[in-house]
Amino acid sequence: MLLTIGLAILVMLALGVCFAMLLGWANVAWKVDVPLQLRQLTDAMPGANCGGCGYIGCAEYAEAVFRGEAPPDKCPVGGAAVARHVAEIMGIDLQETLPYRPVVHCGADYDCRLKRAEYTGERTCGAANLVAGVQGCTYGCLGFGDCEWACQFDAVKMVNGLAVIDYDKCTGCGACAKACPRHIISMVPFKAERIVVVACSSKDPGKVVRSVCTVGCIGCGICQKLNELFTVTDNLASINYDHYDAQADFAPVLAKCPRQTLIYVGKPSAKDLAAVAGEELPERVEADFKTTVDDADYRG
Amino acid sequence: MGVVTEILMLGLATAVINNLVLAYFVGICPFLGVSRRIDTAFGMGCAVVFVTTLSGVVTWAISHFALIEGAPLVNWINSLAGASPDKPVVADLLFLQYILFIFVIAGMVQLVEMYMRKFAHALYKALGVYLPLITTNCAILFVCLIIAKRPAIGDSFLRSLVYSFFGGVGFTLAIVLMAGIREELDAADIPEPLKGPGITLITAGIMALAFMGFKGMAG
Amino acid sequence: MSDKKGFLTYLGQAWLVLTLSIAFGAALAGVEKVTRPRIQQNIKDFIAVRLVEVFGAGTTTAEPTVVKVTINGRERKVNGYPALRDGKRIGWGIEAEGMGYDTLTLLICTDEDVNVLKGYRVVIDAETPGIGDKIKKRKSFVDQFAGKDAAAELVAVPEGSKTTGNEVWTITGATYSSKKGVVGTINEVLPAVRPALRAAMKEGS
Amino acid sequence: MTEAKNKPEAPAAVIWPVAPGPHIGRARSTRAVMIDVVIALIPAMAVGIYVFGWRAAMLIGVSVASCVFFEALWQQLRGRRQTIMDFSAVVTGIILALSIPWTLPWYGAVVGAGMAILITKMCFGGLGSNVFNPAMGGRAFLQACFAAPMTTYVLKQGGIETLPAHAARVVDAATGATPLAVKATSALDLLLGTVNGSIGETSAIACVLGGLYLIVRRAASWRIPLAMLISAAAVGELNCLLRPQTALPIQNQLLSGALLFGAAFIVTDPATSPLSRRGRWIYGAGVGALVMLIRLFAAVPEGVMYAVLVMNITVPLIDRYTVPRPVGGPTPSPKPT
Amino acid sequence: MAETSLPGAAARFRYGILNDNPTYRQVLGMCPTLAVTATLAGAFTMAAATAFVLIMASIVVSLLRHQLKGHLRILVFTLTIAAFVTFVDRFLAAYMFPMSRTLGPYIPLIIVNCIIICRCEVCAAHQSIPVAISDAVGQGVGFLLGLTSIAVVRELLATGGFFLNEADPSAGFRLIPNWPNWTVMQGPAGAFITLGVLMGVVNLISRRKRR
Amino acid sequence: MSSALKRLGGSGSFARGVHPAGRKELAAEGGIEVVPTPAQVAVPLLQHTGAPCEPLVKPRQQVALGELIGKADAFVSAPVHASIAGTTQMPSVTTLPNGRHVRTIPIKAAEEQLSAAELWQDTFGGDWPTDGLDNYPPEQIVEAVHAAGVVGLGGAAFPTHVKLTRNQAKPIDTLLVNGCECEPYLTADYRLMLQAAEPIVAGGLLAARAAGAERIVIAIEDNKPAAAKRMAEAAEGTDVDVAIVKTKYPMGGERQVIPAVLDREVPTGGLPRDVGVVVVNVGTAAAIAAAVLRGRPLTHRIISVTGDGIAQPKNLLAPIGAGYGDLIAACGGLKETAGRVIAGGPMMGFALAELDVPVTKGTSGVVVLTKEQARSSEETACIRCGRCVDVCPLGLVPTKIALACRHGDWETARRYYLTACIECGCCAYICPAKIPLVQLMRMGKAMMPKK
Ligand SMILES: Cc1cc2nc3c(=O)[nH]c(=O)nc-3n(C[C@H](O)[C@H](O)[C@H](O)COP(=O)(O)O)c2cc1C
Ligand SMILES: Cc1cc2nc3c(=O)[nH]c(=O)nc-3n(C[C@H](O)[C@H](O)[C@H](O)COP(=O)(O)O)c2cc1C
Ligand SMILES: Cc1cc2nc3c(=O)[nH]c(=O)nc-3n(C[C@H](O)[C@H](O)[C@H](O)COP(=O)(O)O)c2cc1C
Ligand SMILES: Cc1cc2nc3c(=O)[nH]c(=O)nc-3n(C[C@H](O)[C@H](O)[C@H](O)CO)c2cc1C
Ligand code: SF4
Ligand code: SF4
Ligand code: SF4
Ligand code: SF4
Ligand code: FES
Repeated sequence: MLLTIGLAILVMLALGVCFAMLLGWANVAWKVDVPLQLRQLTDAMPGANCGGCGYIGCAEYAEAVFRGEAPPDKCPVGGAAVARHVAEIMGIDLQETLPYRPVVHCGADYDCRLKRAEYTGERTCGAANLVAGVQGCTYGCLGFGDCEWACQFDAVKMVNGLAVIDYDKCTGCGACAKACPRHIISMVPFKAERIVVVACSSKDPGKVVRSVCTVGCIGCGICQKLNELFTVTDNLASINYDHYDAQADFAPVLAKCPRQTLIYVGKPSAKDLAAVAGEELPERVEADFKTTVDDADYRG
Repeated sequence: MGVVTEILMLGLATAVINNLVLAYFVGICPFLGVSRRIDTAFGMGCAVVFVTTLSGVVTWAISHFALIEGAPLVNWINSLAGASPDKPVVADLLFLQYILFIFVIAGMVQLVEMYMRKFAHALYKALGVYLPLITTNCAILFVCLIIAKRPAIGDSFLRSLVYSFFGGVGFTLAIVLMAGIREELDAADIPEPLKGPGITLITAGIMALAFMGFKGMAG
Repeated sequence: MSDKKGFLTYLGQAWLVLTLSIAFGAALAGVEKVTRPRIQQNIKDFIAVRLVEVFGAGTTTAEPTVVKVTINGRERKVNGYPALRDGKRIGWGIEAEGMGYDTLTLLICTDEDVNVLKGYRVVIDAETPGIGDKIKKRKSFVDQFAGKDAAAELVAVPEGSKTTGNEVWTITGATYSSKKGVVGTINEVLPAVRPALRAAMKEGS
Repeated sequence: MTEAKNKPEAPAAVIWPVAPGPHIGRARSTRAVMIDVVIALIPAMAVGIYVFGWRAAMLIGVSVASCVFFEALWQQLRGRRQTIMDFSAVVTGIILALSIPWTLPWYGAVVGAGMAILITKMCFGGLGSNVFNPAMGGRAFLQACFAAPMTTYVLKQGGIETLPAHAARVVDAATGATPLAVKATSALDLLLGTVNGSIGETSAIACVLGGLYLIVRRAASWRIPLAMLISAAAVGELNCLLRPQTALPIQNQLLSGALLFGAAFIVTDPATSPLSRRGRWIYGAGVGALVMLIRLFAAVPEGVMYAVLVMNITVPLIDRYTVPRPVGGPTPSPKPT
Repeated sequence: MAETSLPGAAARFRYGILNDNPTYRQVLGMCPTLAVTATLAGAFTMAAATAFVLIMASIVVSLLRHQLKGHLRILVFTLTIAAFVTFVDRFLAAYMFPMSRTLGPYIPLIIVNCIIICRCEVCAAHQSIPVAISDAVGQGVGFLLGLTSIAVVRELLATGGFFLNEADPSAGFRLIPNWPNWTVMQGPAGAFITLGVLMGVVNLISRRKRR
Repeated sequence: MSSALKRLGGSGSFARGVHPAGRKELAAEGGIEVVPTPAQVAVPLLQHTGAPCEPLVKPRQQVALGELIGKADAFVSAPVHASIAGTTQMPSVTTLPNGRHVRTIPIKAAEEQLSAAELWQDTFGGDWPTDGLDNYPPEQIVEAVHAAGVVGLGGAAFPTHVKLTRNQAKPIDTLLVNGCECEPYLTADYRLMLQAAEPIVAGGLLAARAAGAERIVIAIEDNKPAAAKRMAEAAEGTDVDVAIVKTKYPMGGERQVIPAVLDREVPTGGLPRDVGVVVVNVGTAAAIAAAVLRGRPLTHRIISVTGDGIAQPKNLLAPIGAGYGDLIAACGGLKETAGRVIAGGPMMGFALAELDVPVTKGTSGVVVLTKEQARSSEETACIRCGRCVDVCPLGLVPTKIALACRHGDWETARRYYLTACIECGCCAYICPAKIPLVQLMRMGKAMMPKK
């Protein structure tokens, strides 16, 4: 009995000692310090791996931040909280930025969009965008919902052929903006519960717009006259969000617009509002409205 | 039968006919978990081949030196205790088998990982990430136990070596094929509830059916 | 802690592992001592049950005689369980591994000096239910082995043809199990084991 | 000024329906292709029913019915467009029935159909997405389920006689008795189908006819069967050279068993075979070789089904590594895989 | 995220059974799951054995959780687990011999059953003994449920009843008279397919619930 | 196999491809007619591949036929000219059939216009010298072609002067005049070759001179023997070869016709120039001649208006910017069986949503199909039959690429060489599952992240 126990202990001990030695030694000799910071950073990420940060996944982004190549506030999902957390891990002070949120620069649902043809092709915006005459307006929403498909937080819903964004679900990752082949979704800085947007992207002359849409901007310039925030360039009104003032009263402009092109959208979450309390605004991202891919060469 | 042919036959039998995953259900967790993309699956496979071979050999050595009946260590003790060979005081130490084996495997996996991280960073990037998973991949322990328990294999070092190596190869084969299929299925309209492990298991099932065709081929 | 304080530090860090090793080693040794006899008894009983089936009631068995034999080139250990009736050995139960449709283990029963087959039992198998497992279930197949000459080769003939002398018929649809598995294994093991067992007995007595 | 909404300007001109090019196309649809297969299968069915009698017909009926039913059911439950009209389920049903022995009880056909359609086809996303050949998936399941009835063939004419026994009269049963083993079976018998086996595989002529029809109608690629037959013959001959004692006359190797049936209808299943031409040669050759290897060395009576399933596993990899070189060479920076 | 605090005992217990059921949610410990579920008896035994090891290991690890060293952590876990597994193995061999024969080499594989290490890592190594225990029990029960569900389907289809035994017809009870045994269900293929389908069903149901 | 092919080493065919019914008999026989000047034309400012033009005219300004009304400074671009005499209107926009949204300059027709006879006379009529063309300096030719706003009339509508400009790095040895017209139904090039062979030859010689090619080959499919004969006569005494190639779609594609005739493979992502070849369409050749020898800008082109849905199929000489409606009217209007109006050929053309869209320099035809003829669009899943693989003239695996594009799996799309696709339509033509393969490819090309 004792002998067996003794032997057992002996063997175990022998092996234990060997490995203890080996591992202990290896642990020192072959030390590669996975920096604590990096580990913390990786933990800090939401782990949605949505790519909204422009990196392949959360881990990639974490490394980029660690290498100081990326700013701490790129993660739209995590938003301000994560940004702050990341910043303090990195021991840098973070200049808070606004929550960018997508707005759809088109306000025409199926009833407002005229000259819609029966279309029997691949039913995605990307495909339909390459076929002439699916609908009269070549700028506006096509209504096949590529953006809806792209949004992994299902924050985009197609309402009677028009993309509508649910700002409670939206995390601002920008996937929808990337997905839209007509580039009518742009990410703008939300500094208020609701902001005014120009719900049209058509640069066509008013006459043409009228012939294809009942709500599109005809570039009449009334808004320009009434409010200096608005500028009309090639037949399309746009808002300068740099000087956008949430408190200002837009009622007159909205009332005067002959086409109800100017609408309020949005309602960012409380977290975002906290994050943006009293910040001065960075440049707004300019959306460039393309009508179609310009490198598709004409054949036949 | 020439040694070479014998080895080949055993290898074939181990890797294909008695495939670890499809015939013995071991190493299923990584088989389900790490089979999304071909390259990662292959990386995992390589790591497994490496570790099975290593631990197969080491555990064989340990058994034959210390554990089995009539192993040098046991004999030595008995002789110390002045026991007669046919009435040994300590028959064998097989009751330490599991604990020692897993001890060795875990320890070695960790060593290998540290070593790679330090000296073979490229390799580490490729395989290293899988190593921690491997400690809890029962394929490894299974191979070691088979070697220890089936005299037909465990009695000869060579056969043990071949078995452990091709066991790993079999795992790699299965997981890479599965990865190929899963990449194909990315585009398929699979019912939501079945996506992921569900369809993978079903695929594995049909694979197992297919591999029944090799029954009785070897030995 | 990049500075090397020598190996003792490592042992220091590993104190937990070491104490655990000791504790578990001891504990397991204890467990072993308690369970070992029972386990071996279990195995013996398991064999005994099958021996009873072959040699009739009242048969018991004891520690197996282990013989080292070389079968087609490979060294193997084979357990020969004695079949005892009131203390006296009346035959052998030879535990042999073989390959049928899948690997299987047989208990080949012979008389005390391995001249006459008494029959066989399947100890471990993975043969297909409905096909291969006929080698366990088909009484007519199993029984025909009793009384065959263990010194000579068994000759397999297809099912249905009548058998003479040392011929046994094999189950159609299950050739692999019946012919390769049972007949094959017996033919392969007995010739090697017989002399070994006899030798073992000689020096035993 | 909301009246803009109320009275939208009428469209200027009539709007024509728009669709992407090309605007003309070949008339043949998926259904047409599948119906071609059914037509090609008629001779095999006829011979099968002639040899094995009404039970064969019953099995075919049951199998087809259950296949169609299961597919319809699934699409219904999933709330998807009904797809039974593309006839692929019918093809599956027929091929499944033709690949089982006529003695199998009717519920066998139902179980097989369930496995084939529900598990092997629909779970993977239905027509075209299935990795494994549904009929063979179903058959493999049956074979593993009801091994005994699936592997003992009972000869119809000349009363009841188990095939192995039939074999035993001719050769020593060691070789795993299937009509393969029967040196004496005359090539003529094999051609006409007056030999034993699964319902559909008995008559070589029927299979060849069906196969040629498929190829001529371009319903099936000629490359796969061609490759399969060549490699099977090659392996068989090689075996004759190396192990003469197990040698079989080449016509028996090729004409007997399910080899021709498989070559004509099973390996040609487009959904489960590679796309590229090189891939198809590889696939066919692989199946052919495996069939012979399994016949010669494994413990199972017939290799075609297993060979097909095993090669199905490899199809994605084959496809991946036989991407054809585009005319004009690879694009400047193709992503290395 | 990192800052979320660890759930307490009750939560752990519930999670183990439902939200992260080892079989259907974490998809861990698949090997024994597939290997021993050919029969209910096997499933029960395996589940019990695993649960036992899981609980004991959790306790020990939780006890030592403050002493754990980075590079030796895994070693400690495996040591502990292996010791208890050996114990179970011997116990079965000694007192439930037939069962230990059928479960064969899969008992030792409990050592590497991913669940156990996973639980040690996730829970025991960070939380107090009571929590660790309740977690272990929860996981154990969850595992039991997983195994049983599979075994029920497989054994029923394979034999048409439960606990049947050709040797003596009296044993067990037959649900479906003269059922054509689906022998495939006893083998790997049957196991994989059954589990795959069940997994689909479970997901379906749980999704319905969430709606 | 014609003697020319033997000399040039081409096999006269290319691998794979399809054989759609030609249906060229519909409009092949009648001679080319001149469209009566429409009341108004809308000249698009972007008709070509490249930079759009800026308008040079103000609204309500008198313009004469051929007067320059828009130009761009970019090199890869082509000026546009007034295609009728009249007064310009307020600039507007239109959506061309290929989905491109462009600005147009509408021109209301003046009373007096050139008569049909005169127009024909100074576009294609008269005699065209074939010798003495060598003393035109290349630069002058290119300049003239540029000024005339000549672009590829074969489809790509690529500014021709760019093609003709010499490039030391990539010397040209062969000029291929593309008279294949492989698209079903279309017969514009065919009629042109019959009725205006001389300007084609002259244009060919000039183009060759400009590009520095010492060899000139006119490639014609073997279903147009008459055209081949006519061209051969016209080329008499010049060193212009006529090569007869197999009738097979898309023989006209430059990546098909060059291997077929010269046995050279245009590298993927490259240009014919990379293998020392310039390909110009026959119409382009004629336009070059007109531009250089007569200083005539490209204001009109020949357009096949054909198909079973049209009353009287014809080939028309139409002013650029005329509406499709005008052309159809000139052919007796649509039958009520008409189901689909296509700008271009049925294989590569684009369905029209409405008819008041202007034709451009690239428009080679208007095909009106009946509802039955139009390819059905009820789609089943891909059965992986591999027919698309068997017909793709570039040896791609269309189904893989298309489905990858559908799922936004760009890595796979790249691995299967999405960018090599020429959108010829063979795969979708043959596909039994009726999958819109080509559209998916185009979508993929548009949506695939550039990198
Ligand atoms: C699923 C399946 C299971 C099988 N199981 C066995 C088996 O357990 N034992 C066996 O000898 N043959 C088995 N076979 C092999 C076939 O029964 C084979 O036809 C037979 O062994 C050949 O012997 P024969 O010459 O008597 O026909 C199996 C075949 C299949 C397809
Ligand atoms: C039974 C049969 C066998 C054929 N064998 C070949 C062959 O071996 N080689 C070949 O190039 N074409 C063969 N063909 C012709 C092909 O079907 C096809 O017409 C030819 O290969 C050109 O088509 P492809 O572009 O698909 O290769 C065969 C046709 C039939 C009906
Ligand atoms: C699929 C396809 C088919 C084509 N068919 C023709 C044709 O029939 N005739 C033609 O002149 N150009 C055709 N082209 C355009 C030619 O590739 C080439 O661009 C043109 O001949 C160059 O001459 P151009 O620039 O004068 O048009 C085709 C292009 C493609 C991609
Ligand atoms: C030439 C050809 C052969 C086919 N062979 C089979 C077959 O062997 N088994 C089967 O289930 N379906 C077969 N089908 C039908 C169909 O392709 C099959 O169900 C698909 O796998 C469904 O995705 C075949 C179809 C064609 C066109
Ligand atoms: S945005 Fe945030 S969550 Fe999304 S990938 Fe980047 S880091 Fe991860
Ligand atoms: S917003 Fe853009 S992507 Fe979304 S539906 Fe409209 S067109 Fe499509
Ligand atoms: S709506 Fe757009 S920005 Fe918001 S989450 Fe969805 S994809 Fe991202
Ligand atoms: S032709 Fe159509 S059905 Fe056939 S493989 Fe190509 S895409 Fe699929
Ligand atoms: S239990 Fe997880 S790998 Fe075996």
